Amino acid sequence: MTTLDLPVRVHATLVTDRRELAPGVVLLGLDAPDVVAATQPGQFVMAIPPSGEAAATALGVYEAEGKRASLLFFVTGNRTRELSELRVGERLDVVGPLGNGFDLSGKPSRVAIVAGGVGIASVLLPAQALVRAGARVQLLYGARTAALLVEAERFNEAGCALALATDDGTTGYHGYVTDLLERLPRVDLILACGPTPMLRAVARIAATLGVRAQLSLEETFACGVGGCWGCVVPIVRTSAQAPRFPPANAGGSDFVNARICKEGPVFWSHELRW
Amino acid sequence: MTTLDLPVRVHATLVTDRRELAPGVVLLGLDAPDVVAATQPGQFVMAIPPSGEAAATALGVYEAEGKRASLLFFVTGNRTRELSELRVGERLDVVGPLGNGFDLSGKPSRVAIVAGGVGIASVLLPAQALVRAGARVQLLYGARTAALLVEAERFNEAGCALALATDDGTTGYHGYVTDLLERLPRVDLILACGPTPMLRAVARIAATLGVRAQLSLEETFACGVGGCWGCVVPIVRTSAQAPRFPPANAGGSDFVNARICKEGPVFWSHELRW
Amino acid sequence: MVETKPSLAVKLGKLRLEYPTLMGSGCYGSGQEFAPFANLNKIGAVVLKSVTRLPRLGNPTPRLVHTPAGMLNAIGLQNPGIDWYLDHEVPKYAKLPWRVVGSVAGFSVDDYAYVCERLAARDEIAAVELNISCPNVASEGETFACDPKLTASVVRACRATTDKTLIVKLSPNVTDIAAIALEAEGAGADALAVINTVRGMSIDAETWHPRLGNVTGGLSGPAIRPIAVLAVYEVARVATIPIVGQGGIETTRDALEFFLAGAAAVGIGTANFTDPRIPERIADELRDYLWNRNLASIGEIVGKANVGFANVYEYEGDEG
Amino acid sequence: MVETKPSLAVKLGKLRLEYPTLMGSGCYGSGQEFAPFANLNKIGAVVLKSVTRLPRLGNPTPRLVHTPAGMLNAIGLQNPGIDWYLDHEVPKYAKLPWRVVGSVAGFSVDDYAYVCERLAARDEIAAVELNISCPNVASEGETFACDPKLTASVVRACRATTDKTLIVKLSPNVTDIAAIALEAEGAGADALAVINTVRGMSIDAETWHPRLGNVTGGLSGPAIRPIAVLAVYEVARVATIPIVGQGGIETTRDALEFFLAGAAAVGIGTANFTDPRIPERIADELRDYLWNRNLASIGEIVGKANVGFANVYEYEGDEG
Ligand SMILES: Cc1cc2nc3c(=O)[nH]c(=O)nc-3n(C[C@H](O)[C@H](O)[C@H](O)COP(=O)(O)OP(=O)(O)OC[C@H]3O[C@@H](n4cnc5c(N)ncnc54)[C@H](O)[C@@H]3O)c2cc1C
Ligand SMILES: Cc1cc2nc3c(=O)[nH]c(=O)nc-3n(C[C@H](O)[C@H](O)[C@H](O)COP(=O)(O)OP(=O)(O)OC[C@H]3O[C@@H](n4cnc5c(N)ncnc54)[C@H](O)[C@@H]3O)c2cc1C
Ligand SMILES: Cc1cc2nc3c(=O)[nH]c(=O)nc-3n(C[C@H](O)[C@H](O)[C@H](O)COP(=O)(O)O)c2cc1C
Ligand SMILES: Cc1cc2nc3c(=O)[nH]c(=O)nc-3n(C[C@H](O)[C@H](O)[C@H](O)COP(=O)(O)O)c2cc1C
Ligand code: FES
Ligand code: FES
Repeated sequence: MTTLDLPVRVHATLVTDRRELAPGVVLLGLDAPDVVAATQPGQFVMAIPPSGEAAATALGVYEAEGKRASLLFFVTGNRTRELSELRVGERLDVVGPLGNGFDLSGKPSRVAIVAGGVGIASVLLPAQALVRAGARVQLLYGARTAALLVEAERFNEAGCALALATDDGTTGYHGYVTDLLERLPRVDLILACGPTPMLRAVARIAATLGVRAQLSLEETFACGVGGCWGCVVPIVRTSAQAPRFPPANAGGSDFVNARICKEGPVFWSHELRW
Repeated sequence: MTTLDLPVRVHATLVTDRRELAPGVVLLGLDAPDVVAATQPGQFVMAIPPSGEAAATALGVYEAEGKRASLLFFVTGNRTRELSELRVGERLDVVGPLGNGFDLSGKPSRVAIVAGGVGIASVLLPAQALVRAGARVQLLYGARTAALLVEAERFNEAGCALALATDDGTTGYHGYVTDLLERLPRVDLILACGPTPMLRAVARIAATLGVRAQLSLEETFACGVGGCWGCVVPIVRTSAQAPRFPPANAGGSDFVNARICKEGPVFWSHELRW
Repeated sequence: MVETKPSLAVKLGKLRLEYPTLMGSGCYGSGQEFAPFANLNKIGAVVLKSVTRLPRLGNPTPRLVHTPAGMLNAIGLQNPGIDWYLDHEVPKYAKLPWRVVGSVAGFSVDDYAYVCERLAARDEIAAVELNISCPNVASEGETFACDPKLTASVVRACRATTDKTLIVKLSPNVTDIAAIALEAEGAGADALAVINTVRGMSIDAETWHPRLGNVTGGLSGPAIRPIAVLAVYEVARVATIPIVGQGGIETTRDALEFFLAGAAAVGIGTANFTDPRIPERIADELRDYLWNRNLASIGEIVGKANVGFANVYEYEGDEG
Repeated sequence: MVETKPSLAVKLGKLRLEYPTLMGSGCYGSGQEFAPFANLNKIGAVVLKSVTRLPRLGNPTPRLVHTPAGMLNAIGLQNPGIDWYLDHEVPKYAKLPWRVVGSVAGFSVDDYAYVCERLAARDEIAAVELNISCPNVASEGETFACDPKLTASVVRACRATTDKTLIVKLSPNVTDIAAIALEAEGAGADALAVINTVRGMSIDAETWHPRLGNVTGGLSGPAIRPIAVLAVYEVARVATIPIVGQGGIETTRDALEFFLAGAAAVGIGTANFTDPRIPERIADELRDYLWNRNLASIGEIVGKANVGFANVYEYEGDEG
């Protein structure tokens, strides 16, 4: 058998705690030492539905410390509803961690993290790692309304400066979180996770500012492990993340379709062909 | 609008209590005064799945007293599993009561009730009504194994004499419950609910003994209200229960297909064309 | 600005319905069975169980089996035959405050025309649907909807018998449903019902027996919704007559998929087995949906699915 | 008395597999993607993603959408083309301890024959599957499996290029799948894969956009299982070559439905997206099932569904 990239397996975890952070927003703590040990900031797991009756769900690893990993998610359909109904002591099997997380190797000293809505779930681990490495981290965090700006204080505790924005003005800046990014003093690096329109804005602003940005993308997944080619995004051919099993370059186009689950979910914004 | 037979409606009930009587056997108490008020012994309800994602499930009304009705069921598939996961305080909507229950109008003085497995769920109400009316009631109750002979003491309390049978001999008579029926002193009436092979045996024995029997039949339901003709059983054309919208008598056959949900679920055994 | 309540009314040929919802044939009796717990003031019409020339006992049981997100049925057209039906059943429909649409099934062109004519002649019957797509009869029931020429013959023969609205119900079990739809329209159909059930089968791994007495049956419910939405979309691109879209509609969101794909009205069958309040809920929520979007009538969304790829990034596509 | 462990081995033409399970094309990569958390010692083979003559970028996103008890996909045959594939991918398969079956897609008879010949010539490839039934390409991909004559032409042309086992994958989107199966067998197929995905569509009621970038896609998963079981049953009644039954298999009970309907082996696709341990679980449980029934091999249950109505009461049936 060929050598494998990552020592991932299917992990049987137990729910240790469960909180409803806002209506329809759930934080599930899991007893999952193996997941904690293996997870890099920005990676995700595929949560296997306890009923066995739907596809597994891609969820970012929110916290990972000691034996406890956690998942933070919005209930948007059948599958997240089923996960939201898990109780303390029940079992949840997860595949992972999977994918390529944020690249924090450049030793950035000033970092802006932009999170939109549930995007917050993928940025606590990189924020903690950056603070630990001595960087000054500014979290720009936006949501539809104040109640959905969950876990902001957690980032405060982690040592981040905070700037909040809501679409309806119920808290913080009244408008898009990306507006805050435009006005920020210079940073070395931008990390972002959130809805695609927000990520596009971040990419545009980063290009204008001349700052490199890493974006954690989202797309509907099936396999989550690179087997089905259902989750692609076009990236420039020369990217280090261009898939080893390359998508076609029919007509000699300058881009290739990379799998978000395998080559991502985090990509350099300047390598995306958006 | 034409006049309607029964004042049935959709009832929003709340789960008041929940017990697991044996592995996979659940008793759900419901705050359901309207159901209690309307239910005749042997009727059933269609339980609407809380998720809204499957067909409603036909379940006999087990207990009905004061404001509390209860359902007793075996977890055999998706739908009963979903119902089994309901907790106290949660809501369950039911349609009913529906169907024609046991005919207790003949003032029988000695009655044998034969219950097989989950069939027990449909015979407590008729047992109670008969005892109240002064009849001597003998419950013959069989199951695969002792642990599944749930609620036997409840029938004792209700004033029934009990004879138990298990397929594996773990309790009571070692063999089929219908063997007990053959050896019983003479009764005026037999009521039975359970698996179809058991009901067939009851029908045969009743014919031999010359005792009239009422059988509560089971079949997969879709509508539960007579609208789809999915749940039929052939009965003799002359039965009072022959449907008013009569099934065909192609070729002049002597039977008609009656709907178990509408003309039944209880039928006189001698009118079934088995 | 919309000042009045948005209209949900729809016309299928000459038949005007206050609500764009038809209760699927075979699923709802005549409506009387559901009247105690459903609000039949808020439905468009009930399509009656299909009736044939001669009486039929239907298939042996089991006739129903639940499957993932759906069910298989093989009723086998149990019905008392047109004579008894006209004498004993149809008169009752005169008193009903909701519209009933007759449904005709048969085994020859002549069967269809004969039953259609007699049924359509009755005032109690608002319109007639031709079920040329029942998958659950041993003989050639479904071959009508699987063959463009036979479809045309049946529809033409029935068209000649009545001026009432003629709805032709199509089968998804074909290679090219749009071609059949065109034949039906060309032969005089006023509307198309899309789709009937999808053929299927289930086997019990313990007993090794098929789970249906008839061995095979028809699949309905949410499982088939994507198949039905596509069928409506494909038929809508070629047909000019209204479509009654059906197959797995359980929620307003589901119904909207069908309107956007090109259905003028929707059918609701299996969902009534989940919860009899669903048709009323859909009627109310459709009205809210239109109101919230300042739309005056349901007609404004029919066929409005935006297939222009505006939701995806600019994309060059393939050459190979 | 059975003394040894029941055998799960199966032969598809010349190809002998230890386990009667094939991981569905397009769902499982080459197996390497799943190897970290699935036990690939307990599968029969992996069917590789379909490859075409020229490279293809595939369809715009979204390419996937979850639907009730299933999913729609419209990948659009993204692949690097046969040249790059043979040079860079296929050599890696030499080292894999599991069997890989190549899958060929195309847009002309010549395409199929060309790619089939080059692929089949490689030692790394244990057998070849012809995907003549992909519903997700704008051009004529699926018309091959929808037309008996085209099916025969493709299979005949490919047959001439190789002695390796040739599996032909059929589409459920046809009026008569058995007729197509017979053509494929007559033209030299060694086995039939039944079924590919069912065509479907989904529309977002909020945005009015189709949920797939390609507008339409292929439905897979438990929702289509009854459709697939029937297709296998119908093909098995006419074909004499082995069938790989697939469509919505998630549990051992599901797999057994297919064996009983007449499949010699089963395909597992979408279920791997639910839980990658499913194929191993099915292998173990199939062995237990045979053991508990004193059966020596999986072959003893193939096609053994009892369609003799023994499960229903004596019944006269209809005359009408
Ligand atoms: C790498 C990655 C990381 C992620 N991390 C997180 C995270 O940390 N937290 C988080 O909350 N999310 C995260 N997501 C997103 C998350 O995976 C999705 O929100 C999740 O898949 C939702 O699943 P669902 O079944 O609940 O809802 P959906 O997939 O939205 O829908 C589920 C079902 O509902 C039905 N349905 C839904 N909408 C409609 C409709 N309009 N019409 C008809 N049917 C409909 C369908 O039948 C479908 O099966 C992540 C995604 C990725 C790719
Ligand atoms: C009048 C009447 C009264 C009744 N009263 C009671 C009562 O009081 N208590 C009681 O317990 N029961 C009662 N029943 C029986 C009860 O209605 C059924 O047991 C119930 O419908 C089971 O539903 P289920 O979905 O849990 O399981 P099932 O209907 O057995 O199966 C559910 C699902 O599992 C899947 N499935 C199940 N088996 C298989 C298989 N072998 N292969 C593939 N898929 C499968 C299918 O997808 C199906 O959707 C009554 C029935 C009737 C008609
Ligand atoms: C139990 C049952 C019986 C049916 N009987 C008929 C029938 O007699 N005639 C007919 O045209 N369609 C019949 N159908 C098909 C439905 O009218 C409808 O077209 C199909 O079920 C798809 O819609 P649904 O998913 O909303 O049920 C029947 C469907 C079911 C489930
Ligand atoms: C994401 C995805 C991609 C697929 N790609 C292919 C393909 O490239 N070639 C092919 O023959 N079948 C393809 N299929 C069809 C599957 O191999 C299988 O036949 C079908 O999904 C039914 O089985 P299932 O329900 O077990 O998935 C694909 C299916 C899915 C879900
Ligand atoms: S989800 Fe399958 S390749 Fe990404
Ligand atoms: S279940 Fe519909 S008629 Fe009985």
